Amino acid sequence: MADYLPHTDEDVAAMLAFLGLQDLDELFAAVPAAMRLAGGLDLADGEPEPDVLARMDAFARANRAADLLCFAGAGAYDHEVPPVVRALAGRSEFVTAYTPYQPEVAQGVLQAVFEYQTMVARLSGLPVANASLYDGASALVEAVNLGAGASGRQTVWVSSGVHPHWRGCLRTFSRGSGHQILEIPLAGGVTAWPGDTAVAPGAPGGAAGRPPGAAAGGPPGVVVVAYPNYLGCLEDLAPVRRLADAHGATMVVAADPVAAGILRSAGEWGADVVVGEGQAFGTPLSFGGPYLGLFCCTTAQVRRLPGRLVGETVDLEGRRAYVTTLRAREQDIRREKATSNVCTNQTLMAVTAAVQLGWLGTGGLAEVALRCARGTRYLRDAALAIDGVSPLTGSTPVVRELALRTRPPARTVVDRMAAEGFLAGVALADLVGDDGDGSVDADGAAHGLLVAVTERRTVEEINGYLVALDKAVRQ
Amino acid sequence: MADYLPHTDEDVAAMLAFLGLQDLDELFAAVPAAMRLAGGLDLADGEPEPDVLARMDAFARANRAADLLCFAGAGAYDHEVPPVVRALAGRSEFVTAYTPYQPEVAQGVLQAVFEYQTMVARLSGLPVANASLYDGASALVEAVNLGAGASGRQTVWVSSGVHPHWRGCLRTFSRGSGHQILEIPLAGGVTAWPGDTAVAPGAPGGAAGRPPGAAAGGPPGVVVVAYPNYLGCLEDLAPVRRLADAHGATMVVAADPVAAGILRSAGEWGADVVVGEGQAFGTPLSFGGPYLGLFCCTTAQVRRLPGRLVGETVDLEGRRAYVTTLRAREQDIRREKATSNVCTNQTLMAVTAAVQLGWLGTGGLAEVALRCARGTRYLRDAALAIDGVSPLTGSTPVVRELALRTRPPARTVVDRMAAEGFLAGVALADLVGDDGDGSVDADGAAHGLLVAVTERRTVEEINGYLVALDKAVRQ
Amino acid sequence: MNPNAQAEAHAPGGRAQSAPLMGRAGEPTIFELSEPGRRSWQLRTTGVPEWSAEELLPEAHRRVTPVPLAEVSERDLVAHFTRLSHRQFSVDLGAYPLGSCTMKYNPKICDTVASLPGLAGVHPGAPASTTQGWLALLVELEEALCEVTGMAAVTFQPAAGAAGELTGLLLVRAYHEARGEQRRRVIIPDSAHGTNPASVTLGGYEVTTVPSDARGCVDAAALRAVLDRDVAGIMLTNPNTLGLFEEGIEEIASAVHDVGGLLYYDGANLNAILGVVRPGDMGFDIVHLNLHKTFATPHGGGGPGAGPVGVSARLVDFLPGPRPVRVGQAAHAGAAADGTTAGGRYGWAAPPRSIGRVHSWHGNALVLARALTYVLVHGGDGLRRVAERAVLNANWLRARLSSTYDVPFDRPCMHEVVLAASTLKSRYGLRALDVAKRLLEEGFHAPTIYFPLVVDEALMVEPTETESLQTLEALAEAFERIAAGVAEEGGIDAARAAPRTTPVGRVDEARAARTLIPTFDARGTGGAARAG
Amino acid sequence: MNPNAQAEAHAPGGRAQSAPLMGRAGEPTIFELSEPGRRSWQLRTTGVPEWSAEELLPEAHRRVTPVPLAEVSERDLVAHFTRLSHRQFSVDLGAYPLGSCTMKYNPKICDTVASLPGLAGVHPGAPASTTQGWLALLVELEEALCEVTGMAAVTFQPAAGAAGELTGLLLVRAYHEARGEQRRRVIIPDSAHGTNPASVTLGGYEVTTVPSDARGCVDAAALRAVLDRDVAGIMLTNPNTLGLFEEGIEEIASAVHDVGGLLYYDGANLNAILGVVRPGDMGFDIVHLNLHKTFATPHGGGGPGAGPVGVSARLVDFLPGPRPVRVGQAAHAGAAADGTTAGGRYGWAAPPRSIGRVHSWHGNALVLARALTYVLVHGGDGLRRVAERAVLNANWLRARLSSTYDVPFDRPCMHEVVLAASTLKSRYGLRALDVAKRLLEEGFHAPTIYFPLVVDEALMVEPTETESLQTLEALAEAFERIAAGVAEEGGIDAARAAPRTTPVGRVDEARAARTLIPTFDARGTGGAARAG
Ligand SMILES: Cc1ncc(COP(=O)(O)O)c(C=O)c1O
Ligand SMILES: Cc1ncc(COP(=O)(O)O)c(C=O)c1O
Repeated sequence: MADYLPHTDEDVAAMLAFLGLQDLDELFAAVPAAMRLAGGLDLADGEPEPDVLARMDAFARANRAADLLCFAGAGAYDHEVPPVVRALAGRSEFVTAYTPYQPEVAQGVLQAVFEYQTMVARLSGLPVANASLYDGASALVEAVNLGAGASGRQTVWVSSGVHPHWRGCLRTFSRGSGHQILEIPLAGGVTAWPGDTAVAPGAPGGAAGRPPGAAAGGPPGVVVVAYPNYLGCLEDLAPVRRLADAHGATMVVAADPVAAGILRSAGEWGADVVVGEGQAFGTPLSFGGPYLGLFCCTTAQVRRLPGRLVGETVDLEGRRAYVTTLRAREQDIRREKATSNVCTNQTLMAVTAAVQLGWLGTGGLAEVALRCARGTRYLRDAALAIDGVSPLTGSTPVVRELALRTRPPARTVVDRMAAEGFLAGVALADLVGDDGDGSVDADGAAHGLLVAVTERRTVEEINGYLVALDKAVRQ
Repeated sequence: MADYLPHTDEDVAAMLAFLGLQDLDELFAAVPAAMRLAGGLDLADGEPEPDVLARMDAFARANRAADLLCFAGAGAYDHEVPPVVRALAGRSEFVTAYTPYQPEVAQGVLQAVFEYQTMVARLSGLPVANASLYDGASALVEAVNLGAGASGRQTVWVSSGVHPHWRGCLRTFSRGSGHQILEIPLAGGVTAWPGDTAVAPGAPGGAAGRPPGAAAGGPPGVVVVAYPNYLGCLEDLAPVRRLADAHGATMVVAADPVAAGILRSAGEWGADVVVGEGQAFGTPLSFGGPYLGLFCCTTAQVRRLPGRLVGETVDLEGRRAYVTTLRAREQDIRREKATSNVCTNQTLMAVTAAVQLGWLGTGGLAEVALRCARGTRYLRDAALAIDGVSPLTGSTPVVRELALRTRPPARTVVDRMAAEGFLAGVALADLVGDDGDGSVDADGAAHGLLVAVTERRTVEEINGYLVALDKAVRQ
Repeated sequence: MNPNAQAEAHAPGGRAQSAPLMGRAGEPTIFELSEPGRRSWQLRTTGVPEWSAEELLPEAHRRVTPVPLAEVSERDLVAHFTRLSHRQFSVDLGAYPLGSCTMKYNPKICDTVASLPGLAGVHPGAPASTTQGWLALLVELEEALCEVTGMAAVTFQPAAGAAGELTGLLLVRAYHEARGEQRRRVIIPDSAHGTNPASVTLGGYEVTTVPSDARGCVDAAALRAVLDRDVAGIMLTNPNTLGLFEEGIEEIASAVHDVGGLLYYDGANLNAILGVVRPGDMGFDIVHLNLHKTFATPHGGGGPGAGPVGVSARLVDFLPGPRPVRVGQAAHAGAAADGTTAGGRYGWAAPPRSIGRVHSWHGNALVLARALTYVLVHGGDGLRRVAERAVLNANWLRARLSSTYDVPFDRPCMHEVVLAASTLKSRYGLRALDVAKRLLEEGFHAPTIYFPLVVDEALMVEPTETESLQTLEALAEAFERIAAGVAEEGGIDAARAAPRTTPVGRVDEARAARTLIPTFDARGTGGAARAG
Repeated sequence: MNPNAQAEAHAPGGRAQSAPLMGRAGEPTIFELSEPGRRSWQLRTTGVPEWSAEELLPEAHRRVTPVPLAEVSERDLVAHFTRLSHRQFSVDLGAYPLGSCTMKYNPKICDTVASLPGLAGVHPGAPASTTQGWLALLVELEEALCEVTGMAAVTFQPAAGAAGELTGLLLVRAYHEARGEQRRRVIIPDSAHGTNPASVTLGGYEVTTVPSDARGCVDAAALRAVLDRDVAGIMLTNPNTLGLFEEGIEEIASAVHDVGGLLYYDGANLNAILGVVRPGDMGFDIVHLNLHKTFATPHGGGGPGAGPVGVSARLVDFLPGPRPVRVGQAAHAGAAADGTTAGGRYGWAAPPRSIGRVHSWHGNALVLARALTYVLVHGGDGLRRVAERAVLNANWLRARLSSTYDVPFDRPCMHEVVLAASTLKSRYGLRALDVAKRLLEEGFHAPTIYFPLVVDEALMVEPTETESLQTLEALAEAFERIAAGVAEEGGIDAARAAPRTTPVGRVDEARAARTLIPTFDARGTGGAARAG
């Protein structure tokens, strides 16, 4: 029997005596007897830590994926996380603290989050960032809620270039919020916005010819686009801003925060809200979580901002201090009037991102982005020379990720390359399903392979990948 | 170019200007030009951290020993080090502090060492422990220095049951100190002390019949014995105390601190000085270092104590505080009159030991010792049933380690068992050389295998070991 | 010159002069420590051709000036965040009796588990054949949580309790809709946590609040009065936020079920009843767990958590997907596999009538690995001990402090006790807030204050099972000292000036909201300004 | 009741009430936090038969009562040591300009390296065929250190600088003895570190001290006066402990060599000359390095360090053994292999005339792995930058502070500068000790004080290269504030009362020595008593 409980038998006896109780069961007198669990939980008895560690290690060893050289992306990237970032973000004061409800003893977390907010706001080109949401998808859901609230309209036009899982979440949550989600298809890797002449001159319904009908909810209150989109393509955001302006809609950009290191900022493109997945900043791949939802907006929208916000203030003696602010937006005060239900969020990942961005600094972030783009270009040029590999998105410029079409089904390619030691990428069918969606058709889903090259991949690794890819598509 | 230097080019320029210098070379004007390194160091240019980490990782992966199930001991043991101990002892405040010269800002290290001293003193049965020495061997060297100083005589009788490497260090340093080191041989695994009637009734020279001659320096000023000795055997310490009393010598016991959890304490046996290797308390095997020299003595000898000592005191307001004390023993004050030259020691390992002993507590230490003894007994009983394996030390009781005689040379057995995934133990020839020494003869050196079983070894692992051993001795 | 004033003086490269360890010096922001040209980053040598941005990107997309971040040396980075950590209270430093938050000890072994490369280094989009360890781990955890809650299946996607609530409400909706029913209302007690009504609203339902009765439980009559076939369900936590067990839970359950509604269990307080009674056995249909509370995964200063949702058999088909399953069970759990299951005993399966995804991937996986570790170390026997000791500790504090503070519902509590400062307030003007700030001075974290809303000047104290009797005694003495102190000459002024020994003194929260400074760039602009 | 007083009140289970973060509360010892029956430990389930101690051990050897240690829960263990860590200054918290100690930033990557299981998990007695990685690592480090020092070979056994010194002196002895010479004296300058004379004594030599001249260097005439054929060697550090380069090193070297003596280089100050000039090129025969200084391995609150010793060609055969070698070189380095070299490119070899072992095993191996990491990240170019910046920083401080403090030898310094408070002392009574304590209040660690002994009221300041110009400015301002403050009304009293913002105030060192309390058990006994 091993646990973390300090109570000796004597302690328990003394405490029961103090309470005038005979035994521990009496503590649960209020629980109707019939309901109580008779024989205890049907779980094995506790095991000592070293045995448990061995078991957990066995799970870990059973994950072959951890040993594969990672060329997968799709929103989760194998970026450098240096020992210094792990050491600092792992300090137990950050790890074992609660939400900073008592600012006098929580300046550490509060200041780190304040710095995080500043960094993320600078990245986005917008003036306000919150203290984190669960992940990119939840940030997008919140952005749509904000946008619909701001515009007063529930119709949401979402580019199919937005990550399929994020669109899935939007659909799921729209069941509660009542938003009308319209997914705008891609053509050649970029969104075919309906009615935007700059996109599809002369065609009222846009290039894809599938205009959202009037039945679908009328003019959009929110327009959502990804930059770059999930296939890695760089879309022109000017038409999106025009669309939003034309309809008085909120423009939401789901931006890749690493690519932002070399791309024009979403704020500059005119975004009202910028969301993103912050995993790339110091958080390991982690089988998908905990990750970090980035969320930025304009000052005008700050009172609709979901989640926590840290602001600077002073203490009674006038010393600089930080505190969570605009608490009225949160649920603990106005309850059903809250802008969102988020309470526990991903603060530790935000602190981690602050440390990682502190480590990268101005030059490092640009360098990481540039190196990703270089690796992607290098791999793309060579891959397209392979017989059996073609581009899935034409010649649209890509930045840190690209979609290839492989002659065999992409899932087969992934399996074959796993045997060679590579995580080849993500098969599009795993993201969009076998039938495809507005981003790719069924053939694209079956043969589309999404490949990401981060700054960690050496030319030897990429060359090895190309050899294995060549083999996998020929087989 | 990557390093940890904060200086921007502008900083350097401004600082040089402030100093009225033209360039950095001028800083070294005092260095005779002819002596200066012309082309710079003939070392490769710096590499970025991730590249270096990959190189260091390659070294690590080249150590097959790390993957072998460890049955080796010989003073370095594979004990449980739980995550909590690593987390606490690894806190950067402990790791990146210097020697606590300014007690007002070093109470953390000072109190931890004070607690360590208390724990180690309790273990040894003596009232004073210092704040660590380099390792077991250096602690022994210091103990002999103390003993010789206390007795005023330089002749040192050392049981050959003391770890061969430690005896080697004693010999090395005796060249400086001028001590006469006499190694007393073992018989049947225990020391054959000369002239002790309880050991060898009637025989003036003791059982081994090799009395240290008068030429060897006369009566001992220091007597050294190991408990258990390096072959795992439990020696009777009463005759050693009698010897020491008879000659007015200092009795030094090199005690295994884990076995101390179930053994009569060296203090109870009458030791004047107790030394030991503290690696077992929270420090990994580490290819032999950094380890931890334990050192305890009587109050009477405290002013001869080598190394650092922390004492309790108060601050100006009367609050409890800790400080390094009796500094006059150290070199920074009396210099050539210092009791030893130790300055930097192994404080972090002492802090680690305090955490580990805090984690073990009264019950845990006893349990670890008991489990080691059980595993040793279990392995011994089964191993001796194997054809080709016999005891090297007869039926002398052993506690946490035992010496077997294997039919093939022990080095061969170790090599064969490594191929099966076991670190079978330490071949005695690797400790004492091919010719043997006072502890084992040449045959014992060639065929002696020292095996340790810690509390981490399961019965399945031991059974696997026995199967492999059986195979290795038959082959 | 006071050290903090120096920190205020913005100089490039900052004033990196050391430690809050020493007194109450401020810490500059990393932006103030920054000097152009300094760097920490080091990246791999890759050998990839060094094309310029111009060669790689069309001009319209190219950033003209780099994102302005801080530029510091690694040494300053380390010192900055280490100093910040010294300005932060945490469980590892001392008792944290924050009610409703279950700030128990977070075992260090879980940090080790969460950093195993075989777990932390796995891409979430890797094929199932290469992630068998993760899938097996999740299936094992699901089975354990089913046993603990009495539910039939669990989804791991929700990233926190509130996400679990909303997921649960969407399950409620899907369930009713599948039966062709459109219900509009969800009932919650007035003592409920704020996330409950917020989730109800986001779930597209209207909130109907029921009051608490004199014993601190749901007022049964009031509940019956609002129950009808428009009610989709009720959300309860039991023990409730007053730390009291809802004794009438059986009747509540049958009343709600009678009108066709579902019962949702807010698992924030599950710590009180682990191994004693299960939500499923109380009649609940849906349960969320806060693994960061009951299962000791650390809160991380506000997150991450994990809010898995368990459901009874009739709701399994609606769960979010894909879900990790044993391959033999895939058919049972839903046919349309999302992702390959080839080459392994575990795979993914989408429930047939799934509400869809509620997370970018599979949930907060590393938090889940921590939770399984916790479950395995404790086992069935240990989890029950957890509840017993948690309840014992809370009752000891209740009994000890009931003569000093008000105990609005003075009967045996479960894992937490809600005290109140109402008498101290009316007598001396001492508010719950002042008690909280004084406790900080005493070296303890404060309890939760002003919650639940139904208690005036509430002090919600949850000691948790990992605090020792001695710590409880020390905490009780601190509470008593605070009450005694306010009765002394000048006592109330001292209390209002508290805390005076913390890294900063009492913080002006109103000013933060009035003049919003959400970023370093908004400083001196009189509030948030549009940044570059 | 003041929080510290509570800590003083010994109660079983202690008063675990939180954090020194809050004000200046004391921390009880772990023995006061202990309560019988509590535990943290958890050990593997082994299945080994559970024989009792009685069955395993003869009675005479059996312990009757268990060793009394503390008994605490893991939660209290964590809180205790975390709180202790908050009572400890460290490089990671701020500037640590402790002269002679080279408290530079310790890169975090080295912690990662030192905890690689493939390095940390290797038994030192494992056969060489299974430790090829370690052997290769050591050989690579040896080659790098040979290049840095200009030596022919290096032994890694010495665990710290002082151990290196003694090893070096035994090499000196072995060298002379091999030539049939018995020399008795070793020369050291009066500015030398205390370990030098102590090592000389332990090495069996007599110390002959030579004075420093007016420029802070070895007085050449005085040196010549004591040189004769009885001199075994001289120990020097260059730059010396005054931070000054011994300009006459060439003459010193030839003078000592002329009488057949050897030159020993105390490497504590090597940081100043990395890549600029090498001890070997200055004429030294033996060099120890303090890897914990120059090569940034952390000091650990007093250790571990590593003190490898490099020697010139004529001393290689005397080095301690066995030594890691490339297998092809084994013959060259010494024939008698100790340990097997089978199955690998690296092995062990004992030098033919080895002085023997100076360590239980192979030295502080994990410290060595850290040092190699540091060398590889910096490379040849980076090591030179280290020296340049270290010297630049020290000179900047010297120039800046020379108008406020005495600079006994006011000429360009190397990596550290020795200031003095002599004028402030004679004018206001401000001692070096007071300056040190005031600096603690200012948030900096103090410099080394009262060393070297040849300077009155010495303040030995070594900023190191990892501190930024801004930190130097802040440090200089603090020094200046201290000097200005003492000139004010009441200034000297305030200085003598310093530090007032640290975890404890000025500590009574004299009392500690007078009434020795070296263990918790000696408390209240009026000093150390014989424990059970
Ligand atoms: C009673 C109760 N319900 C729900 C929640 C929300 O859980 P989470 O913060 O994990 O989203 C909390 C958290 O504080 C709570 O205490
Ligand atoms: C000049 C000098 N020599 C020698 C030493 C001794 O080195 P170590 O402490 O590593 O034994 C020191 C350490 O402070 C030193 O500064």
